[in-house]
Amino acid sequence: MTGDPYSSEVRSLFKAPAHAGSTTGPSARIDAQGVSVELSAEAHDCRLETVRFRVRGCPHLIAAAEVLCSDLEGQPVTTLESPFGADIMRRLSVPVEKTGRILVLEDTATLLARKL
Amino acid sequence: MTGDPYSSEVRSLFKAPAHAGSTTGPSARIDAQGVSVELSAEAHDCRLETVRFRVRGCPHLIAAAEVLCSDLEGQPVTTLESPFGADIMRRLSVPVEKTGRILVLEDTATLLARKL
Amino acid sequence: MSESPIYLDYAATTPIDPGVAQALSEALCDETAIANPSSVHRAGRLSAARVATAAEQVASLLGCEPGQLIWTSGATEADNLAIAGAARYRADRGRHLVTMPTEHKAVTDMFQALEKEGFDVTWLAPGPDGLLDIDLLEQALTEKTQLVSIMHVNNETGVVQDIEAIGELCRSRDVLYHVDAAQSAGKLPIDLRRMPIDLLSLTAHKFYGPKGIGALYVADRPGCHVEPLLFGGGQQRSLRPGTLPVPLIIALGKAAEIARERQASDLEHATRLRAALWDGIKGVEGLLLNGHPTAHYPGIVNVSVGDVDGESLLLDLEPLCVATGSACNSKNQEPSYVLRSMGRSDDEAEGAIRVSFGRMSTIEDVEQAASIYVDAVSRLRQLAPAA
Amino acid sequence: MSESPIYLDYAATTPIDPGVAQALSEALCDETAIANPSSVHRAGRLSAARVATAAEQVASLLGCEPGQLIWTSGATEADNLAIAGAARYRADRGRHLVTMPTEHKAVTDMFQALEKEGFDVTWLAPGPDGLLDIDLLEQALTEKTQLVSIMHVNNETGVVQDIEAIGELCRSRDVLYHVDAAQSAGKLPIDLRRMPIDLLSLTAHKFYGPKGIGALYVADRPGCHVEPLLFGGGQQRSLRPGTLPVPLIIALGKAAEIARERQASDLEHATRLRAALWDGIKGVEGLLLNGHPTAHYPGIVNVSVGDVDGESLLLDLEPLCVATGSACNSKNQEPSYVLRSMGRSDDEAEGAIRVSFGRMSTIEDVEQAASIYVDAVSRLRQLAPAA
Ligand SMILES: Cc1ncc(COP(=O)(O)O)c(C=O)c1O
Ligand SMILES: Cc1ncc(COP(=O)(O)O)c(C=O)c1O
Ligand code: FES
Ligand code: FES
Repeated sequence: MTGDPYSSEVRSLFKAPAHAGSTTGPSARIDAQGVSVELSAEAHDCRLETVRFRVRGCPHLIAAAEVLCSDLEGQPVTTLESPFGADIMRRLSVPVEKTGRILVLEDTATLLARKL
Repeated sequence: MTGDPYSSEVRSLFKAPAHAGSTTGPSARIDAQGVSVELSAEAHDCRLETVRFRVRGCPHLIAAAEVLCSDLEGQPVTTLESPFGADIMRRLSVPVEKTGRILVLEDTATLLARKL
Repeated sequence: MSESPIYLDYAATTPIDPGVAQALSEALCDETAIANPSSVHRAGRLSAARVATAAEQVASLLGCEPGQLIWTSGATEADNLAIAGAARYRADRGRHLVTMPTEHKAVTDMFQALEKEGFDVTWLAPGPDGLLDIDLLEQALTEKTQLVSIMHVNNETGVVQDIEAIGELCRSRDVLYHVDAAQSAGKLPIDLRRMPIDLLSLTAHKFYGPKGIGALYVADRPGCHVEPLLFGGGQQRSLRPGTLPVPLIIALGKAAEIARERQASDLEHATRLRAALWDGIKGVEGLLLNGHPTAHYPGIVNVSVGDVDGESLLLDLEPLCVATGSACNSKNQEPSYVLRSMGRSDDEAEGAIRVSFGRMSTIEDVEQAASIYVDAVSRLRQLAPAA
Repeated sequence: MSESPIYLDYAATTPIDPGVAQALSEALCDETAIANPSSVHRAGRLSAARVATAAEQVASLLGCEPGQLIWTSGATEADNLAIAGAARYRADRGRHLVTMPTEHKAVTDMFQALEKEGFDVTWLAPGPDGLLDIDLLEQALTEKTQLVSIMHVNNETGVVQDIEAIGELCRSRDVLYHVDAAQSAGKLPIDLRRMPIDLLSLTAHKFYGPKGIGALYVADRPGCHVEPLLFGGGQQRSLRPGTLPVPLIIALGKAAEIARERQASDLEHATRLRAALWDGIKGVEGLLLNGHPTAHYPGIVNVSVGDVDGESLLLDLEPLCVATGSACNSKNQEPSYVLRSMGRSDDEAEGAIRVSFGRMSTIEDVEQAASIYVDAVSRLRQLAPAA
């Protein structure tokens, strides 16, 4: 009942998400669970160079997308397919009832991997 | 719900009843309605000279007995038998639910008249 | 989070008026307000006199008699007592009741409990502007109908129902009429001498009084009575027992007195703020006003955009303290049942924001609110994938 | 009537502690206590934090967890919620309940209402000293019994029941045990970690807090649950809806905190005053102590003389503010049902006077009370006809 539902990390990621937007590379989008997630990336030599997101959804999802994009840059393209959801949820203290939305983010990343 | 249940007249008669006590003359007593009333009087030439009361009962009854005794002094003995109850109840704003007790006072006076 | 909050959630609860706060603080330690007013001793009689004065103040705000008021812990209890109390009292005559899905939960949840008890409830849907079509009500009334409960000002949208017309219809059919006036008492004119209303609920904390005290008006008419919900020491003619909270009642009386004096100027002030707020936000593309363009209390403005997430919008609106849906429902993230029953889509209802203000609000508050709202919608739209 | 009143009716309601009054006054206008704690915005979260702190304070007075408390408008509502709520929740398992006729009306009237609903209630008579004979309770418990409600300190006599022994017996039979602790919370040690109690009611205004706020403790055990009496906005897990009265809850928390610190010295003080009072009146011929000579809370002294009228006695005791019977019953002049069930005659019950005192009372108060009492009895005896 008490307590801020958002950690200060979630708050600052939500307020100023450095990776919001899109790239000139391929993009993937999923609309489900009441949210829309779009990811796009530019890759070189099987490495993700720029990753951007667009989200219509709650602050946790926006923060999660921001964390994901910033983590992905510099990683091999295949990282997109790794199951990062649980990790991000822990790191950002995402409430369990939002698991579905984080999975949409995961699925979108997987979809993007196939397009790269 | 608000309001003092006792008028200032009732309060002062109750606090300092000048006619409390008994006389050397005849007395009458009735125990009824949860109260006890005793009246005694000395009469000369069919006139009440001294009238006194003893009461175990509520403040209204004590005040009424006091008013009665002080009114009776100097009156013909037959006044004891007049129906004074309603008058006193009005004068002292006695709540209606106490009518029965005032009637005990009236009855005691009538009883006393027969003894004088 | 460092900016100081701008409180625009008056429909959830208002700040207390300084005059009321002072009256309450003084009463706490005042010899004439300490005792239990049921006690016959002198201190008790003094307390009872203070309660009597407060009852007169509330009665004169509403245009009723002091003896027609029952003190409660707030509007939830007053609503419950009115509805369950009257329904059960008149159950022998019939078990049909009428209300609307746009009522406050204190009303709808009580009706749902009565449905489980075997009462038959007709739920009248509002128009898209939140108003009741009175013909629908007329059609709903049957020989069995005993009670109609339709609120004055809606807590989510500010929509004002025509309580006089509803009351007249009810009275002509010998049906009791209950009004939840939690959002209107002290803010809009109510005159129970003139208005055909049988039961009316209010709560102090919606008109600058303290939280935890309210009242139910019960008309002095044959057939108009409530059965108690609580049982105990016989206070308030056994209709609502418990030691009377004298200082809270004094404060409610004071709030009523101040409200009566300030009603017109408060309303003017709210109207001015509403205009400023609306001016600031009306340019937002796709903006929907949830409510009625004219039949409204000006201090509540509820708007939707269908294409942004409500939760993100609320966070982006900080430091504004505003509501999505009604205060009571804000913990569960379901779209407002009030807006849904007015025909809004899930997305529209979810993105709805209620801005509510009053006596202590300033033009600057609402101007800032407008600009923060415009910026937030625009940012979240940019953040989202194309439609 | 010109002498200033001497308030000795603490069992009806206590004056507020200055520290509590200050906490409440400050909270009224404090930004962190204005909003509805159900609101998700920042102001709402601040309010919710204040409520959480108060819950910790009350919980630490009682030795329970903050989450086990439900805020109510007072002990009447807490008693009603505990009794009706638990009885209805467990009605499927059995419909037998046990209580005593010496309970407060908030308990007895609720049980009577349940009797009308079809519950079967056993009323255990006290001994002449007001105490329950635990063997009687043991005999009364059946396979069907679901709830026992027996208070801690009696409001008329100060008699203290052995709630631990009662609780142990109930627990061994899987029967819920409710304690009305309105007169003991904050005054006598209560440790819910140790005591086998399932439901416990309290009200702030009996231990120097404000009127209009109380709490119900509900143990966290399988089978221990209450159905709500009020329906509405979902607050307090829907067990008791309505906007939380944050400043009142803060004040209750403060009262609990102060009570915890002062419990031992308050009790010592009351014991001293009781001794002084008793010393002053014990010489009155025919004086009866209504209650138990040792199993009592010292701050309540109830005495009878059978041969004077109660109403006249009360008036003659002015400027003492004391009670005949319990506060709630004082308007109707019937002899106390509590004293009657302890075997007192109508006359003895009618002439009973309850003197109750506490933290702010002085030795002079009770010494004056004693001498006024002695004089009044003597004057009224002189005024009465010989026995
Ligand atoms: C329309 C309406 N009815 C009833 C209530 C309940 O009032 P309270 O929370 O004071 O019990 C509220 C406010 O919460 C309300 O807005
Ligand atoms: C033993 C007991 N239980 C319950 C109550 C009811 O408390 P309240 O009047 O605060 O509802 C009281 C006091 O009136 C009491 O003394
Ligand atoms: S708007 Fe009132 S508690 Fe919900
Ligand atoms: S003693 Fe509490 S109201 Fe009766």
